[in-house]
Order: sequence, then structure tokens, then C-alpha cells
Amino acid sequence: MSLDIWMRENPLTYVWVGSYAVALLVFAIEVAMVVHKRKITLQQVRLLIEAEESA
Amino acid sequence: MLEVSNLACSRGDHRLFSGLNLELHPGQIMQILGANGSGKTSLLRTLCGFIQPDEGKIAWEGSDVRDLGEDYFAEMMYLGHLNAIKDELSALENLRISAGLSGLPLNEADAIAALRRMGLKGRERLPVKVLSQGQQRRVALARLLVIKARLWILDEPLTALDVNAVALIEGVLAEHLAGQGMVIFTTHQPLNVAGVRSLSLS
Amino acid sequence: MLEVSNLACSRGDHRLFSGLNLELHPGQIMQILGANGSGKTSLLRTLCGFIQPDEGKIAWEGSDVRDLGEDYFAEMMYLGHLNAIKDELSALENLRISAGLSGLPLNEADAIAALRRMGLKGRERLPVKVLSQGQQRRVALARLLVIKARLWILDEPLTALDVNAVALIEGVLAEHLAGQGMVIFTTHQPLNVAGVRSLSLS
Amino acid sequence: MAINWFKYSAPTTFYPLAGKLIPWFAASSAILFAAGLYLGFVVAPSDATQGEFYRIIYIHVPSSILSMFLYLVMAGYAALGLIFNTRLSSMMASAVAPTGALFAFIALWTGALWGKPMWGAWWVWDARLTSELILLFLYLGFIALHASIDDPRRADRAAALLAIVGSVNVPIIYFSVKWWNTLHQGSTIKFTGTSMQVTMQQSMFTMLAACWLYAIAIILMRVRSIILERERNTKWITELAEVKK
Amino acid sequence: MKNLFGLLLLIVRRDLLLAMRRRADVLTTLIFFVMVVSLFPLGVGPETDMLRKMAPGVLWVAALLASMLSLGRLFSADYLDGTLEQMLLAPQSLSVLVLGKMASHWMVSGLPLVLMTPVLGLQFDMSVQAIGVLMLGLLLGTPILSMIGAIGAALTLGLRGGGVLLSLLVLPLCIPVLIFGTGAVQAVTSGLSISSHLSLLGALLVLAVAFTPWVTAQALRISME
Amino acid sequence: MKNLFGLLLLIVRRDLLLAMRRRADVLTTLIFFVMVVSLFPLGVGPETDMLRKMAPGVLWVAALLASMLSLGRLFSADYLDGTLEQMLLAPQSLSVLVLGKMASHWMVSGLPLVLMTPVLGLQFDMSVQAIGVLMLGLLLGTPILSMIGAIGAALTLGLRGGGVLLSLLVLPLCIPVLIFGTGAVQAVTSGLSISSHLSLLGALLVLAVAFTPWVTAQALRISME
Ligand code: HEM
Ligand SMILES: Nc1ncnc2c1ncn2[C@@H]1O[C@H](COP(=O)(O)OP(=O)(O)OP(=O)(O)O)[C@@H](O)[C@H]1O
Ligand SMILES: Nc1ncnc2c1ncn2[C@@H]1O[C@H](COP(=O)(O)OP(=O)(O)OP(=O)(O)O)[C@@H](O)[C@H]1O
Ligand SMILES: [Mg+2]
Ligand SMILES: [Mg+2]
Repeated sequence: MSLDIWMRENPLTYVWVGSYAVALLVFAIEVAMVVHKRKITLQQVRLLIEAEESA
Repeated sequence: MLEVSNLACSRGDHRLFSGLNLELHPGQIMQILGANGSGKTSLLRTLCGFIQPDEGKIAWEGSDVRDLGEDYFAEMMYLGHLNAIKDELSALENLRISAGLSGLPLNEADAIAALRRMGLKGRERLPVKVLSQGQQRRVALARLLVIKARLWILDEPLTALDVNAVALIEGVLAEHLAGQGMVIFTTHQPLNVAGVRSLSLS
Repeated sequence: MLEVSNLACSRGDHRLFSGLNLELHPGQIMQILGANGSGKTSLLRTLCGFIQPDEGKIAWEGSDVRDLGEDYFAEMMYLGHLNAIKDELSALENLRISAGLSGLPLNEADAIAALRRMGLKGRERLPVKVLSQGQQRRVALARLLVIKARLWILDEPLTALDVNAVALIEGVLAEHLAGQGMVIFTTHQPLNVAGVRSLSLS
Repeated sequence: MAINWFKYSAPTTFYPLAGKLIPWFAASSAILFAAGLYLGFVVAPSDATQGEFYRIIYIHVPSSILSMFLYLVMAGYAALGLIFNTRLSSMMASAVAPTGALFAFIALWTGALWGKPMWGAWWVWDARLTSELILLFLYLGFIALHASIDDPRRADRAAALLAIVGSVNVPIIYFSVKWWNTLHQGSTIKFTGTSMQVTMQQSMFTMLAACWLYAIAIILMRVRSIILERERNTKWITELAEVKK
Repeated sequence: MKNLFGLLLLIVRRDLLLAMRRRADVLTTLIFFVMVVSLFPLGVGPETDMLRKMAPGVLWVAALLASMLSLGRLFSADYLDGTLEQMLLAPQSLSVLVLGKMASHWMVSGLPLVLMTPVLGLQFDMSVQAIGVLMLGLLLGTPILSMIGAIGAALTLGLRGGGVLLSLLVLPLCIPVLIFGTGAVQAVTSGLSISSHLSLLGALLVLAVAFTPWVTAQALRISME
Repeated sequence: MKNLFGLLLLIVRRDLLLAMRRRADVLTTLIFFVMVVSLFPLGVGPETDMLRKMAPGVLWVAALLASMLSLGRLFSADYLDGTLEQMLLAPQSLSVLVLGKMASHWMVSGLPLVLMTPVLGLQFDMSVQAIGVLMLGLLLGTPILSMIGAIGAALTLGLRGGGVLLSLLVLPLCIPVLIFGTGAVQAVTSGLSISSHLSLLGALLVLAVAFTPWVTAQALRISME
């Protein structure tokens, strides 16, 4: 199959794109999600505090 | 004697009550008052140990109920919004099983007598699911007659009951109090029992 | 106009009622009386078409309700023992969805106004499961305010409501009657509305 | 000492401390990643039998190790939270779970990518692979249970019980799977980790350290959000600088 | 017409909203699928050849079970809290309403399985072509499973142990889908034409869309009596 | 001691009585098992050799799924109608009570599967000896499934989508049972000794009896909060 041949010809690309890029992407997504979650949580906390102050 | 000191309880972000104190001595009855959502059910469930209070202590005969565990359960009985009866079983079977669970096996004659007293004559052996709302509640309330607990915790016992049944329950409560029992309950309906103290959750 | 003639209904081996007649004209309100298990719920569910009567006829504006089908449903609203609300959704979402189901999409502002009127201010966006019994019942009852049905069939609408809520419902009923609506209901609790006729299932 | 330990187990002190530590962990992790990649791809020679493919090892092995180790960490925190009712431990447990699951996923993914050139198949039902897959399921179970309970206290306690039962079961699973497999199949083709070259070993350890530090940094970041969310009613949260802003 | 479509949309939106609230549900159906599929090699042994042959059968059976399991909830939640009563009393077409519920059920529990199939196929060492046909089959077949299942769900409403009873009623009806679906994969691996199998599946799908909503609506009315 | 035994008996009697009232339940678990097992030949194709090899795995997986399905009801009925609250408030050992529920669950949903196995084994052309070992394995293994499952059932109590979530939590934990159970059958067909597999299963069973009731009791307390 073509993937097999390509893989044997470009082992480093295969390793890089297949494993390291994916792993780094996963890390990046995780970081992005955590940062986003922090932003959202901070927003919610502020909203809650405002609501309490006005009440 | 039930003694609650400085109890605080919250659900979600919402503080329901705090600094709540109450004492209930043998022969006393107490009604928890409050609007919808003021925390009556939450208070009663805290007294049963289902909900962990944020602060405060609940003591039975001087010891913390959490340390007492099953010894407290043996003296207490809770009747909540749910009837705790099995649809497929008859009223008779239901009553005998729940007595057995409380460690007080009940013979058939006694069980039938209790059900009759609750106005379920002729319905003892029907599967409970065909009974009306009020009849189902009566089956649940029949436990008051057969389980010998000193402290009764009743959450809206009168739901779905007609006037006759309400009168009956009033009689049962009075009897229990006369025998040095204790009752703590909630209801939104009028209930005529002598000597009711009340505690209001604002 | 709702017209019931010679209705008979039985559950199991048990004849609940027979030869029952009733008429309900615009602006009228009728309470079904009866002890626990006398067949009130069964009667109301028969009027909705959930239960097939043994005998007799139910007519709406002169035609049999079974022939009318959806045309009857469009003019009628039933509120039973169950609240028909989704635990996970908020009160607001619940109300808007049930209005949508009845073919009357509801915008957010109106829905909020209705919920506030039911005393749920500040609780509109909480998931319904965290509300108390009485608050959940209020969410269900908010449908009375937004769904424009002429005939209301209410089975124990006051369950779990506190005194304020009961007064509120009394007001809503009076308003509906003034607008030529019709109401048929059951309850074991006292309800103050002018002009209630009653029908007793012995 | 004991006093100190308890002091830092309170969210109030832990939150700012974690905030100060995160940049250090993150920066050293990034540096080590760069170094590890350099060592692994430039300095280390290619393998005699596997050519360049073996270089997957530098991400595969660290993530496999972390995925297993983090499960124990998670279960440990959960147990602490359940037994001593310390809020912070439970929060740590729920902060560890997603990272552990992701490392398990990376281990599976990179392993599969390695399997294709080595075995000619993306996946074989080998003992190690299968138990890694089951480990991922255990993580997902923990996360799903925690997510489907709304009351955070109940969620913590229920998920903790699950994690503890799971950690008792993990060794049983591992040995049963291993045994199941070896009974049928003489041997699956396996990479024999024969006397690894020094540079290979160095790059492996560098990458392992990098992943470790990354895990610590991200877990601390996540736990800070969790603390904010859970403690939003308390006074100290309202007085935080980032909240006031 | 427009009104009916609006109703369909309302129901689909509502059910998807509910599914979002209980996001865990969606994921767990998927994970259940993955897990059942992964259990088989553990029970049967790791021989690649045998696993490859079993694969389409295992995946189809797992998909069937996963959609069966999630069917239990299709109406029962609405039944228990009284919403279903209100739906039956709604002045709108019950069949359309039911169709909406079927559609959202499929989106939540069928579609993710289809999307997950390639990964599992690779685990069983299936060829890319076979995986393609398997997915196509599942894409046509899983909606049929949801629709036939809905009839069973409506009939077993409110009966205790409904879940198992449901499977009992529905599984036999789903056997043709299973046979055509796996047949197509077997055809492609032995180099035969797949069109007859897939077009039969397509025909079943059309039939199901035409009739099952109405039948389910009737079943609901019977169950509510 | 006698008191605890009396409680155990009370609970078992009660649950069996309930099961008798809903007789359909017992039957349907069994029929689900039979049906899942019979679906496989349909999905996989009729080659006897392959089927014979698959048989223990398929039967075990089906048993696992069937007991998973019926687990959903282990506590949920009691939870919904409030009986479970009363059980937690009973002045009696909760662990013993839970053990009673586990025992009756097994009698209702595990034992019938074991008894049904010979018939299904013959359908897959298994040897009599292999069937014997399979049954023995199931006899030791199904109680473990009920007991591990009970933990999951207690943890997922009252959660929507409980059934699938339950499988997600419990299936991975049950894998050793599956492996030892099928391992024993494979050992006997290849002429090896079965005692090690079965004694491991026995050891798991003893461990489960010792610990799961207590863990489940804790899980119930957590879930009722
Ligand atoms: C999806 C497939 C794979 C999975 C899930 C997987 C999983 C694992 C796990 C869990 C470990 C354990 C780490 C430890 O024991 O310290 C590991 C280590 C390792 N794996 Fe994989 N693996 C996979 C494929 C492969 C392949 C294809 C190769 C090479 C041909 C490979 C080579 C290694 C090596 C060399 C180690 C380190 C061994 C050691 O330290 O004892 N893995 N893998
Ligand atoms: N299958 C059956 N066999 C015998 N009796 C039955 C059966 N199904 C229902 N019943 C009886 O029919 C009556 C049902 O009444 P229904 O629920 O309409 O009462 P209700 O007037 O609403 O009472 P409540 O005030 O308690 O709500 C009950 O007396 C019940 O016992
Ligand atoms: N997770 C939560 N988030 C916010 N509020 C909550 C949460 N859980 C419970 N509540 C609130 O706590 C209160 C619960 O009260 P409880 O059920 O004890 O009321 P009650 O006094 O018994 O009322 P009723 O008379 O209606 O039965 C309600 O006001 C409810 O809205
Ligand atoms: Mg209440
Ligand atoms: Mg009634």
C-alpha cells in the first residue's frame, strides 16, 4: 500500500508528523483548554461577586 | 432527647440556614415552618444524616448522631416525600418488609390490623401500584403504627390525604406524644395537635 | 362547553363511578370531591382521553372528544400529579419548551415574567432538580400563565405549595374564569375561589 | 514540619504558591523538551534494526510511564480526600485525571504509529497494549463519573471510591492480560531494549523529565481553576487580585 | 408543512439540549461501543486472522447493543416525569414529534459510533476498503436501528425491566439490518459487488422513515392508557 | 450473628419475591443472553471451526453484558421509590443488606445463564468437556460480576444515563474475570491444566465477597448525600 512505501522512504517525517507533532498538538490543546477554563472561571467568579454586591 | 446546636446548611451556592438551634424533649412536637424552598426538607434530611451539615452538631441523648450510627437509627424513623413502597407488592407485603428492615418482624394479623386502621380495608392484598395517591400515602403512613421508634421525622405527611385520613394522623400523633414520643415535621396544611411548637426558617 | 353524560369507569374489578353527568360552561369552575381512592384522578384522566370510559360520552362544544382529537387538545390543558418538567433543564427552558409543544412559542422575556409571577425570581436559570418540591410545582404551574387553553383540568394543583403560592393560584383561577375560561379540578386542601360548584364521587 | 504540610494543603495558601511555581515548571519543561528533541533527533544515532523509526521511543516511553504513574497519583490524592476530607486532595485528583488520560492516549497513539512499521499492523492484542487501553478506560470512567454528578462533594467522593477500586484492580488486570496473551501466542514481535546506547538513554531521560515537568505545570494550572470554581463563595477568593481586576 | 417542520426542529433542539446537559451520556454510549468491541479479543484471543474475520460482525453487534442500551432512555425519562403525557395532549402531530425524537437519538447515539468505526476497524486489522463499506453500512443501518428500537421503547414504556424486554422485542427485528450490513463487508473483502446489500439497507431505511414514526405514535398511545 | 443472617435472608426473600412479581425480568435477562450469543453466527458467518474457537469468548462476553444490563436495576428501583433511604436508616448492617441484594441479583440473573450454557455451547459445537469447564467458570465468575457491578450500580445511582455509565465503569474492572474464565476453556481444549485459572477465579470470588459489600455500602452512602 502506498502509505507503507511512503513511510519507509520518509521515516523521519513519519515519526515527526505522526508522533511528535500529534503529541505536541495534544499538549497545545490541553494548555489552550486549561487557559480557556481559567478565563471562564474568573469571569464567572466576577459575575457572582457583582451579583452579590448588587443584591 | 434531640439537641441541635448552631447548625448551618447550604445547597449549591445558597446558604439555607445557619446558627440553628433546637431541642426536642420526650412528649414534644415541633413543626418546621417556612415558604417553599426555605430549607425544611434539607433540615429534616440533615437530621437523618443524609446531608452533612456545614457546621454545627446534632446530638441524640447527648451523643453526636454520627458516632451513634445504627443506635440512633434504631430510635428514629423518617418519612419523606417518597413513600418507600414497592409498586408490585401488596400493602401487606410492603408493611411487613419495612418492619423487618427496621428489625421488628411483624406478623400478618398485626399488619392487617394496622392497614385497616389506616382505612385500607379490602385493599391490603392489591398491588400498591393500582392504589390512588392518597391510598399509597396511607400505606406509607401505616409504618407509624407498627415501628416503635421514639423520634419521628415526617416531611409533609399529609400530602394527598383526605380529611378523614388527616384526622386519623392527628390521633396517631397525639397517641405517640402521650407515650413520650417525639415528633418533628413539616406541612403546608393545617394540622390540629395540641402543644405544637414551631420553628420558622425565614 | 364540556358535557359529560352517563359516564362510567372501572379500574380492575372495581367500578369507580357510573351514570356520571356534568356540564361546564364558560366562566364556570367545578371541584371533584371524594375520599382517597374514590376515582377523582381516574375521572380527570378520562376527560383527557388517557382512559377509555366503560360507558358514556364526553363532548366538547357538542362533538365527541375522540373525534375532535387534536382540536380538543388545542383548547385543553391538563396538569397531573407529575410535573412534566425536566430535571436537567432550567425553569426557563422548561417553560419555553412546554409552550412550544403546545404550539405557542414563547419569548424569553415573557417566560421570565411568568416565572417571576410564580415567585421563582432568581431561580429561573437553575436546573430544576435543585429546586424544592414546592418550587418545582410552581414551575409546572407557570404553564397556566402562558398557555392559552380554555379548559383547565387540574389534579391536586396545590400539592407542596405554601400559603403564598396557594393565594397566587387562587388569583390566577379567578382571572381565568373572568376571561370565560373553564376549570375542573381536585384538591384536598381548602381553596378560596368564588362560584365553585362541586361534584362528589361517593 | 507537620504544620507546614497542613498549611500548604489549604487551598488558601496553595493557590498563590501554585501560581508562583507554574512558570518555573513550564519554562524548565519547555527547555528540556527542546534539549530532548535535539538529543533524540540530532545527537542520537539511528538504530541498527529499526532505522529511524525507533525515535518514537522518546515520546512513547515517557508518556507510557507517566500515564501509569499518574493513575497512582490520582488514586492517592482521591484516597486522601476521601479519608481525611481534605478539599485540596480531591481537587488535585480531578485535576490529574485529564492529563493522565491524555498521556495514555499519546502512549497508545505513538505506540500504534510505531507498530505499523515494526509489526506491519497498527494494533495487536498484546498484553501491554491491551492493559494500556484498559488504563485509558479507567481514566475515562473516573472522568465520566465525576462529570455526571453535579454536587462536587458527592462527585469527589464517588470518583475517589472508583479510583481506589481501580487501583486495586490495575495489577490484577495487568497480570491477567499478560498471562492471557502469553498462553496463546509464543511471542509477539517485541523491541528488545538491549543495552541502550548512552545518548539514547540520555535523550530518553531528558524527555521523561520534560513530560514530568509539563504534567506538573498543567496540573497545577488546572487545579487553580478548580479551586477558583469550588471556593468562589469564600472571602479570600473575592479578595484575589486577578478576581478584582 | 412549515409548522410540522418547526415542531420537528423544536423536538430535535430540545433533545440535543438535554443531551448537551448530560454530555456524559453521549460519550458513554460511544465508550460503551468501544469497550464491547475491545472485550471480544480478550475473550476470543489475539489471533489476527480470526479477529479480522470477526470484525464486521463484532462491530455490528456492538453497535446494535449500544443503540439498544441507549434506547431505554428514549421515552422513559419523558414518561416518568410526565412530559410524555403532555406530548400526547399537544395539539400537534404525534408522528412528527416521534420522528424528531428518533432523529435526535440517532445523532446522539448512532452517528458517533459511525465516526468511531475506522479506529476500531484498524485495531482489528481490517482493510481500508472494508472499513469504508462498514461505515457506509452503519451510516444507513444505525438510523434504522434507532427507529425500530423506538417502537420497542414505546411498547415497553413503564414496564419494569423495560431495558431487557426492549432488547428482546427489538433485536429480532434488527437482524436483517445486521445481515445486510455485515454481508456488504464480506462481499467487499471477497471482491463481490456491495451494491445489492447497501441498496437493500437503503430500502429498509426508506421504509422505516415512512412507517415507524406512525407505529411508534400508536404504541405510545397504547402504553399511556 | 443470627440476626445478621436473618437480615440477609429477609433481603434475599424480598428481592426474590419482587423478581417473581416481575417474572418477565428474569426471563428477559436470559433471553438477552441467548440472543446476543445467537447474533454472532449471523454477523460472523457459519464456519464451524471459527465458531467453536469463538464460543467461550462470545458466551463470556454475552454473560458480562447481560449481567451489566440487569445491574442497572439493582439499586435504582429502591432509590426511586425511597426504599433505599429507609435501608440506609435501618438499624442494621448495611454491608449485610447489600450482600443480600447481591446474592439475589446473582440468583436471578447469573444462575440462569449458567444453566443455559450447555444448550448454547452445543450450538457452537463445543465439546462436552469444554462446556463443563465453561459452566464451572461461569459459576465462579458470574457472582464476581454481580458484586463488582454492584459497586458501579451504587456509584451511578440516580444519574441519568446510568446504564451506559455503569458499563463504562464496571466493564474494565471485570476483564480479569473474563480472561480467566475463557482461559480455562482454552486450556482444557488444548489439553492443559485448568486448575490454575479456576483457582484464580475462586480467589477473586473470595476477595469480592470479603470486600465488595463494604465498598458498595460506602458507595451507597455517598450517593444518597
Ligand atoms: C499502541 C501500541 C502501544 C502501546 C499502547 C504501548 C504501551 C506501552 C507501555 C504501557 C509501556 C510501558 C512503559 C514501562 O513499562 O516502563 C511501553 C513501553 C515501551 N514500549 Fe510500547 N506500546 C505500544 C507499541 C509499541 C511498539 C510498536 C514498540 C516497538 C516496537 C514499543 C516499544 C516500547 C518500548 C521499547 C518500551 C519501553 C520498555 C521498557 O522500558 O521496559 N511499544 N509501551
Ligand atoms: N387494577 C385495579 N384493581 C382494583 N382496584 C383498582 C385498580 N386500579 C385502580 N383501582 C382503584 O381505583 C381507585 C383509583 O382512584 P383514583 O386514583 O382515581 O383516586 P383519587 O380519587 O384520585 O384518590 P386520591 O385522592 O387518593 O388521589 C383506587 O381506589 C384504586 O384502589
Ligand atoms: N445546587 C443548588 N444550587 C442552588 N440552590 C439550591 C441547590 N440545591 C438546592 N437549592 C435550593 O435549596 C432549597 C432547597 O430547599 P428544600 O427542598 O429544603 O425546601 P423546602 O423548605 O422543603 O421547600 P418545599 O416547601 O417546597 O418542600 C431550594 O430553595 C433550592 O432552590
Ligand atoms: Mg420540602
Ligand atoms: Mg388522585
